[in-house]
Amino acid sequence: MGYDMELTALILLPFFGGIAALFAGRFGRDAERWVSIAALALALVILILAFLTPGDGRWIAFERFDWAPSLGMQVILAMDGLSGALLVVSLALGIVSVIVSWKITEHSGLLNAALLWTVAASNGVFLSFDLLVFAFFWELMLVPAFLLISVWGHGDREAAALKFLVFNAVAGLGLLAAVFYLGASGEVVTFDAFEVAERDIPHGVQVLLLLGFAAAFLVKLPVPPLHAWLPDAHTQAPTAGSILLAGLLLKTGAYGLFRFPPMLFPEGFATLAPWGMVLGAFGSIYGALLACGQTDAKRLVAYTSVAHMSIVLMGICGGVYFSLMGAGVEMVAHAFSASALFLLIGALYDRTGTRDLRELGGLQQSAPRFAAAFAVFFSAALAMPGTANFLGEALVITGMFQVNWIFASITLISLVVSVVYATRLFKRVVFGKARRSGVVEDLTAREMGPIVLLAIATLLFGMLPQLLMGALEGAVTAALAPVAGP
Amino acid sequence: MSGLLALWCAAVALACAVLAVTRPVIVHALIWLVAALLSLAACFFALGASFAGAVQVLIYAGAIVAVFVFVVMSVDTSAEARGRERERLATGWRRPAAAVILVAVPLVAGLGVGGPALVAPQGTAQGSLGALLFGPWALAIEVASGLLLAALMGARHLGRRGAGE
Amino acid sequence: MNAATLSILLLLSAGLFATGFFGLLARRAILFQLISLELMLAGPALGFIAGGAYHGGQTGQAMFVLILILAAAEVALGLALYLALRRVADVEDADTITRLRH
Amino acid sequence: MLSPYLLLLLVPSPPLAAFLMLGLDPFFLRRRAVQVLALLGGVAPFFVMLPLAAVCFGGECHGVVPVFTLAFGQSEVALALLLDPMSTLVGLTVAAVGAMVITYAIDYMSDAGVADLRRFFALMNLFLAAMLTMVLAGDTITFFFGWELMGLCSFFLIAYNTGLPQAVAAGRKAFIITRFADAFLLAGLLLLFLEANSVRLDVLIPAGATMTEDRHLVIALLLLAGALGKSAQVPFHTWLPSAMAGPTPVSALLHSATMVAAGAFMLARFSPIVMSEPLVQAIAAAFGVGTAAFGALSAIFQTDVKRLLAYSSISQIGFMVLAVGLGAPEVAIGHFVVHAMFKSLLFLAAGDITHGSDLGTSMKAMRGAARRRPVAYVAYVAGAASLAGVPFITAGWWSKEAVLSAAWNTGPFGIAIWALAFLTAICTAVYAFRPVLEALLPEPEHRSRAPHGHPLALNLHHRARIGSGFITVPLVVLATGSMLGGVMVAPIISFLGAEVPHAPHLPALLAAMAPFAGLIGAAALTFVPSLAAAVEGAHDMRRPTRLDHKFQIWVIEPYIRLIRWLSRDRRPRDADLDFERQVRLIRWLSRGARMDGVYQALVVRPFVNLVRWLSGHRGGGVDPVGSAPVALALRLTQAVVGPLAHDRFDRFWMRSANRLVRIWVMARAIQTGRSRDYALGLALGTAALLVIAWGTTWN
Repeated sequence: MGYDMELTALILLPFFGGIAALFAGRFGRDAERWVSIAALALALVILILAFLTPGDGRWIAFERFDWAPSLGMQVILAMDGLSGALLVVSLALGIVSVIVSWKITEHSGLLNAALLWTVAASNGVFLSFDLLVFAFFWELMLVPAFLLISVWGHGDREAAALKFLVFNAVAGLGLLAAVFYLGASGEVVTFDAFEVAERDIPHGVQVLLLLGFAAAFLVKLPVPPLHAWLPDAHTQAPTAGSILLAGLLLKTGAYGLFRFPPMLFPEGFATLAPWGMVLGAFGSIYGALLACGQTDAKRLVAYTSVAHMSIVLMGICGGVYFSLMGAGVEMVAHAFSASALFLLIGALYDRTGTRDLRELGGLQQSAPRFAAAFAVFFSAALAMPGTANFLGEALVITGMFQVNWIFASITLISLVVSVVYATRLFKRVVFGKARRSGVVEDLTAREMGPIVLLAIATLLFGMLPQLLMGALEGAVTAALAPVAGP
Repeated sequence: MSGLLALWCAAVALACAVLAVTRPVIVHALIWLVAALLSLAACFFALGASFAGAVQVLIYAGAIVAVFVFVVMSVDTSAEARGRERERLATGWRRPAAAVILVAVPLVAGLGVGGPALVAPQGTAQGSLGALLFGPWALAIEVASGLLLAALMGARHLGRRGAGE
Repeated sequence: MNAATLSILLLLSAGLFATGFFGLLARRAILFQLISLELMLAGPALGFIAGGAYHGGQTGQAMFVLILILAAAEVALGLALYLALRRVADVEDADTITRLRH
Repeated sequence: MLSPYLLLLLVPSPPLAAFLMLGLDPFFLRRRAVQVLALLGGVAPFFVMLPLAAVCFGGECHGVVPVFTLAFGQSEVALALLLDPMSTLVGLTVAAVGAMVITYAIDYMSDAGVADLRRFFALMNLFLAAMLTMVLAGDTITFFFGWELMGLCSFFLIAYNTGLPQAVAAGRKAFIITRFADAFLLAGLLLLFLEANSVRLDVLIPAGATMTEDRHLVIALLLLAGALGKSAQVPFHTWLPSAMAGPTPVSALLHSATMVAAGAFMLARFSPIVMSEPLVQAIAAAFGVGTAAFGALSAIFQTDVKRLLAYSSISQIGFMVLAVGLGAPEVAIGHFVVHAMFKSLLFLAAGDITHGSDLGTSMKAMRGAARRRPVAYVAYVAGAASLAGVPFITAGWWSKEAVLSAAWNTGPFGIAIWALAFLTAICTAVYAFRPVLEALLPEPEHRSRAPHGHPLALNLHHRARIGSGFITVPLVVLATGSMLGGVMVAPIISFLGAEVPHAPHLPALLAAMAPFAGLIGAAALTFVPSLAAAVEGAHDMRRPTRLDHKFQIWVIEPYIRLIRWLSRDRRPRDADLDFERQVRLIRWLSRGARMDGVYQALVVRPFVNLVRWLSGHRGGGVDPVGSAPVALALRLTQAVVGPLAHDRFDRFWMRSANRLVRIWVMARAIQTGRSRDYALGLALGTAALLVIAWGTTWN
């Protein structure tokens, strides 16, 4: 494949779009928003074109150019189905988040810039195969997200933003240390993941390095007991921030875990994978239980994210075809369904000024469209067959049955508990009588747009899973090969 | 003979000076200052420095003191002002006196005890003062004139009505 | 003129200087301080003249001329300052002018 | 040429389309349009099923319509719809019952607001589509899809009266319990998939049946557990009576013919797997007959018609599970078909009779039915007769007789089961006829506002307005089916490829007598005032009046003797204690063996406590695991950074700086701003210089 710039464009377009949005506000009303949407839509078009051009088997697109060759630094961007799917998610959610924050006028240029930079950085994470560049994007992601929470958040936003930053930055150090070791330990200094993967690293070192990588990934995922930043960040973040957090940032953790440990440290991964499954199993139950106990709707959804991402962790660590495929599907599905729930709760908060489940209610009577939207994503949250979430979880359970039936049973239990919290959320928000909120205005056309988009995505991938699973096939077999191989 | 006269005149000047700095009334102090300066002029004449003596009389006792007199005319000379001056002097003389002694003792002692052996006198003055001043000392004179000019301008500036207001 | 006379003259000139110095330190009225300054200048003048007479050169008188110029400049400026102070702040006590401190 | 089986795709499509039109709110619809759409969606599947059934009865009854194929990994997952005798029969039944119920609901729900109407019919249609999909599914994924979708719809439909907390709670309860059972089913299906490497039923079931490993037992047990939960069998039965908080058509569709019966259908569908494991078979039979007996006993003492019918459903589906357990899934399907007809008929008729009553769906609301709603009453009598199994003229007798005969023919254990089932049949007749007889009683005098009105009465609609055809036609059709459907039972069973079991004459005769014995019992419970009061009183947790003497001797006395014998009680008899025991028994039975309380104590309370503990109530910390690393980090900071916080270097520098400041302050005192003081300083400096000069140069 020739030297193309499409992958670079996928990172740079949102980035420069963000800079443009920063200043676009003075050229007209809503100009910064239209600029943002245009940049993301253009990137989406480029991405789709990249999908349509034939790749070279494993990779849909591949780019490599030198940056500082003497230091072994180069830019390697590669996209396969997994990254491609996540890029679609990130660009789509970027557009959604811009639309969702349409009415925020405070520093709106910077807001749109922060949204776009988050998208740009996570795109970088999804594409980079030079470990140093990967780590660079990994840390870069924190900055706009921190801004999003601390500037436009609610309540105790500074504390939440700081918690988010401290957790992720400290964990990122593990990644950075491991990357530096990997880069410097060979005969030639290189951070090329493909070259590093060829090396024979002693087993003990592999385990240590994997722990460094895992620290960053597990905190971002997040899996209990490292999840404490997530509920606060989600609760205090603005709606757009929550959407990007749930849809993108968590996925970068899962993506990293999916991609790098099996590729770089196959033996070490095999050693640690059972512990990962234990963590995941614990987290899936723990997150679900805590979700049952929340009174803040956003916190509830945040804890369901913990539970679902724990299932993803379990799937990745399961290391068999079904569980890996399930983890991949669940990642994408959760990005859509959780963002949609955050969007809905955010819209409700805009109308009523509260997210307290004890004060909400009666949506069914006052806002039937709102209730219907809630019903769709409520079904997704509890993994109703027909939604992509079910597909993901069922595949993980299938894989778990191949690995160890105890983990499968625990996942099934978390499925049952998911009904408890989902119906609780639904009961408190949609059913009953309006306690404090009064009559709630129904969803507007601008809010319906993203919701319909997300609903279609959730149901489409649930009903026609071949679309998604075909794309993930390559990444899954690649993650499978080192573990299963000789 | 001339030496004794010079000594006498110098001693009188010192006495007048002491009186000048201790009078509570400014006019008295000024008179004693004039007396001291005139005694010094006499001393200079006795020492054979007639130019210096003449200049001393003209400029010091004449011009400078005249200026003083102009200024003194505006000074408050009431009884209470006099009393205040006397009281100030009565209460605050010890520390200055101690300081002066501190300065004077090494000065005098340095002059008197173990001083350099004095070169033998070489008779009366030789050569002309004018040749000296406008020859080798021309630069010093120029500097001094610059100083005078500066002082003149400063005085003019300060004396301008409304300068400081 | 012998060395003893010179020594005594020098002592007297030192006395003049010290007297002026004493006056400068002890008096608070600015005019008295100016008078004291005149005396302080007169002391060295005597010393120079005496030295010049003893050594028999013109340099003593030359130095006296310089001192004289200095004294004239000083008096001109001092009195101008005194008048300015009187006019602006009605000050005649040197101790009340302490703005240097700040 | 297109295969006729492609029509299968059209079976669930109309209700699905109706759901999309009604539910997704793409455009504004008037009330009449909503009703027309709902009716079209609800009735169309039946007319699509008819030609398919014709093809099937014609003999070509094995069609698979692949929908699409998923390739992942080494496995291929082919989604398909399947037409075989079982799916044809059940599909036809479901489509027919669904059509009837939706027709009935058009009138029944006509008072609801347009938005609520849309929601109601959208969900009803979705439910119907889900059930049809499940029935016609040719693979486990489609099967489970329909299965779960039904659970979801049941949640929304039971909680249809969203303002009513108990309706919402009932919906949640139903959803959570069925989801719990579904987890078993899902596990079973996934394991089956891993075993057979296929999801197609026609591949998977034979493959599953030939497995001879331990896994087989596990899978069979998992499937059984899933079926028990969905079918509200003991011990999962508690959600069904509560679910009666939903509107009557919902109960008629979900909780008589379709959703709860889906468990029995699933067992029949997977019977090759379940039946090849004798242990599972025995367990199924035991649970089936136990549930049947328990449900019948509980139903007897109900004072609410809908709850009575709910327990009746539990009991009847117990018969179906029993049939599967006895190795006769075809008989179970036969009973399924018949039960679907008469149970929905009973619900619909009872709903029509009690509609608009201040007493809600209480038994008392049945009074005067013969006069007020003669058609509905006659229909109810027909349904009740079928439920009780009046011989020859009702369909219920034929199918129940088949079940009983199958039990009798199984062997010595079978006879025990038969005996239990026979007693159950008597109880069934008792509760079946109770509302019928209650209706003969005169109406209560003042029907205006009962102070303790049924809570459901809050949301009552008044008399139907649309035209009674929408109510009458379903009632008449279903009543006809319930009576004459009996002639179909034998053909159905043989169509499914089995022999109709025949018992010897004696048990058959006994079974035929059961309805009449039950009728006497029902009459006693209805017309003997003291007994009626006892049932009423026990239910209301009040102390009952003294029971009738005969009833005392024949029913209560043996029970008390049994209790005394079991508890080794040798003390003299105490009349008050005996009463207490009687009341307790009735109360226990009328509340479904208090399983709710057991769940509350064993599952709900600990779960809630755990959750509350984890969320920071009850002495726990908020999110203990999540806050542990934070607390650890803080502790670490205190231990390591704390001492360093008082930095010694820093302290040194600060002290020096302070000292400097102090020196500066002192030095500043010298600076008075007075020229005299500076002169003094000059003097001192000069003095010092002179002293130095004296000490150096001049020496």
